[in-house]
Amino acid sequence: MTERTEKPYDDIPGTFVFDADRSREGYHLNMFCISLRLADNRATFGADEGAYLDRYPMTPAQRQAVLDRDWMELLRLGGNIYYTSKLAANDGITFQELAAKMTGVPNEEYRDMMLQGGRPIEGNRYKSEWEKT
Amino acid sequence: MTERTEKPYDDIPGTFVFDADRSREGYHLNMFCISLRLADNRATFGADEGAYLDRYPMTPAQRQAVLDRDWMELLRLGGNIYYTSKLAANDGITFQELAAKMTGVPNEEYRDMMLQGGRPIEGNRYKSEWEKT
Amino acid sequence: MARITAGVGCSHVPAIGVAMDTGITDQPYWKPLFDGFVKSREWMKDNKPDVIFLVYNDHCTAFDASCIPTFALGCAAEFAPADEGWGRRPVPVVKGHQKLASHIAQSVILDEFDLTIMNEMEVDHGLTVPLSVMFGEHGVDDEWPCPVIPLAVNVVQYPAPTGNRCYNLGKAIRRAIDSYPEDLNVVIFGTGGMSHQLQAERAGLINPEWDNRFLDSMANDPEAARQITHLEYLRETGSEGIEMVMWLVMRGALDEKVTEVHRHYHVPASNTAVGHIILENHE
Amino acid sequence: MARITAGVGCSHVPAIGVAMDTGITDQPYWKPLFDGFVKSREWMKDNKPDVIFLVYNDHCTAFDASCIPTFALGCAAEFAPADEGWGRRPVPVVKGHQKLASHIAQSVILDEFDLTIMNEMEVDHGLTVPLSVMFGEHGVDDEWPCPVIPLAVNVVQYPAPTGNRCYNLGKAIRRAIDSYPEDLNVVIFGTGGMSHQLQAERAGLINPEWDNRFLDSMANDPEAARQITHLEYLRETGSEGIEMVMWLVMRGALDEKVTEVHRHYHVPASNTAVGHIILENHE
Ligand SMILES: [Fe+3]
Ligand SMILES: [Fe+3]
Repeated sequence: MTERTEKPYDDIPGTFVFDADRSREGYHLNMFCISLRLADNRATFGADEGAYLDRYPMTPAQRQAVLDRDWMELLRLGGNIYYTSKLAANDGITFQELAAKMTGVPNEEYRDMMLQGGRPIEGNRYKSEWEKT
Repeated sequence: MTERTEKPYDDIPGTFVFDADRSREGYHLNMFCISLRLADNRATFGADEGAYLDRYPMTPAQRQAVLDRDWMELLRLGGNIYYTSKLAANDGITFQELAAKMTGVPNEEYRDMMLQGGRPIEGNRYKSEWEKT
Repeated sequence: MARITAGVGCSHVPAIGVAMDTGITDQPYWKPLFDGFVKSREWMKDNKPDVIFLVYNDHCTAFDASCIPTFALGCAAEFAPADEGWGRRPVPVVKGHQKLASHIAQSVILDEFDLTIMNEMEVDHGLTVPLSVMFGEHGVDDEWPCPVIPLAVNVVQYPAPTGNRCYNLGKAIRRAIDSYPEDLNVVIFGTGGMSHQLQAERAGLINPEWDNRFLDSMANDPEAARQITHLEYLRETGSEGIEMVMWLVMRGALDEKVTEVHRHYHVPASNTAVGHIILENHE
Repeated sequence: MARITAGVGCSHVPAIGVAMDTGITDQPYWKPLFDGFVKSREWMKDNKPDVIFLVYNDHCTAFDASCIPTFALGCAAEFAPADEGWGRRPVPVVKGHQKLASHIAQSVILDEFDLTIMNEMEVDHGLTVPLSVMFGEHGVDDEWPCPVIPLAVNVVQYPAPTGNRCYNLGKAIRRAIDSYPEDLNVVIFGTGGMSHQLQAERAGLINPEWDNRFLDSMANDPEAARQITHLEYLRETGSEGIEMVMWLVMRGALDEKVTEVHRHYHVPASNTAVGHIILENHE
């Protein structure tokens, strides 16, 4: 990751705030992802993922995370969810299934959590609250 | 021309203020003109002007004014000088030569006027001043 | 004289569009959500807007990372529903209102808001889902009941405009509409939110107490709402909860005192809390 | 701490670029114009900016009629000189300063200016001609002496932002630069103008008295300059004279009292009056 100065939102747990630093780092990754919103591009990507990725000057780590569908790593490397969700949609993965993958639980468990009112705010405001547990 | 309500700048003589009404009217004309900033498009346009113009849903009057290089008519029909100057550049006409054409004087006369300090502001602020003379 | 008669706040989750487009709104998962819009659809029929001014955000669809306008006003004749990666929604093309949109653009820029004018733009679920929930099903060959002026707000790349800025823009939009000579009944929509986080390990965050306080403040205390900081939105309502700044544009365009005629709050739609409110100007 | 040490006002006529690119600056037509920049080039060498913040307008080159941002800030790593219809200027690619640009973007948006962020953008004569006149000849394989942050202002479609808004944006840019931790000497350029009209029967309009009053007010009375109306620019200085609002961004970023170290005024360059001023902050 590129150098980042401290941000007021750095103490929010389990959250990437997509600011200019992340945007700069993820630029070509995100531009690749958004290209998949068009059906022709999805077909070309599907036919040969590596060749399609050659069009976008990503870092090797970003490229590998795309090929691996490593959804958390894509965010760490500057991806934004509205972009990476286009790669997910290409694979037939919905926003809710993608959330389950990122939080590391089965789809049913995540869906049940949402049906029961979602992830509570209590205990989820500060990184310090996560470190305690 | 489309219906225009009165504007505070309507009393300035010999001047088109490129506002939203003109912009809307001239949209496809201006988009055609800006396409000529790229060499490939200039070549395609040069090979067959009519076929190239078919790509842009202009009005017949706008199309004819392009074919005629009727520079004043292009402005009347919603063209803006920064766009129409791309058509002029395509024809090898500079901004100064284009100004001479629009003011209806030979190039040398316009150039001399500029060398002598340009068109004076006295007598050129209001339409009423032009109507008197 | 054109006038803004009411404001509508409304979430804009893609899955809600999918539920409508695939005809599953009666299923137990979705029914409680759509029940909350029955009254709204009647209200829309009774109040018949001539134009909707719709504040929403583009979700990396029409705008990619190369160009990120803070406020982009749609001045085109029409706006096609976009393919966001799972096919185009089977809903009508959205017709704009070019003369009113241009009037607002000019007025608001001279009022010192730094708009980007869009003369071509596709629109994503952020705009079409609120139309669908408020107008009911309309197929691709149908027409929406009225023209729509879209205002796209950047809430994807930090920083979004402040809530205060959005509120003041709402006031400027109102001044613009008030000065438009034609008699038009304009309803303004603020969309997005409520609390939700779509990404990373905190995905699924929902804060119903906060959301309901926000709905209260929309009705009765906009001065409090306009002061909510970005940090509070991010921490308390999730990384995508910051979409709620867009409701402030709607609220700023209304009277200081309004009448709340309808409210609905439901969890969940996919990852999101759904909030909805209808506020009428007195006049 | 970064700081703005000086402001440069400068016209940006395409023909000036052509004169430099074709090596005819010694001809009688051009020599008096370029003589006025001899001292400026020395001043640039003596003052060695680390970064130039350059306010200019795009002339329907990078932006076509589909998307018209009022203020577009260039945050890309580099900006290629554009082909405006007569071939690309043979000057170096312009390097940006991404970290400072992003810092300014964030600061100014939170300060309630509604920027459009550009992560890809070509730049036309509006940006490259001021660099050429101030830095002298630099060939396509050369490098500009320092990075440049471009701010493109809409002055083509009416209404441009008001002079007052531009002036206040200058103040916000200064606050942003003042809060940047790295030690950088920033010089801000305001470009465009002076009086000129390129179009229709009034083309060639030049108003030297007005222009010189404007230069005076840049030096000594910015409070008067910020109140000049669009109508006055249009009537008194020609339809393209409204470009002068961009000088107000530069002036707003400086101290209230400044030292004028150089001034130059010449008619004509093609259709245009050329104005130039260098103003130093006291510190
Ligand atoms: Fe959204
Ligand atoms: Fe210019």
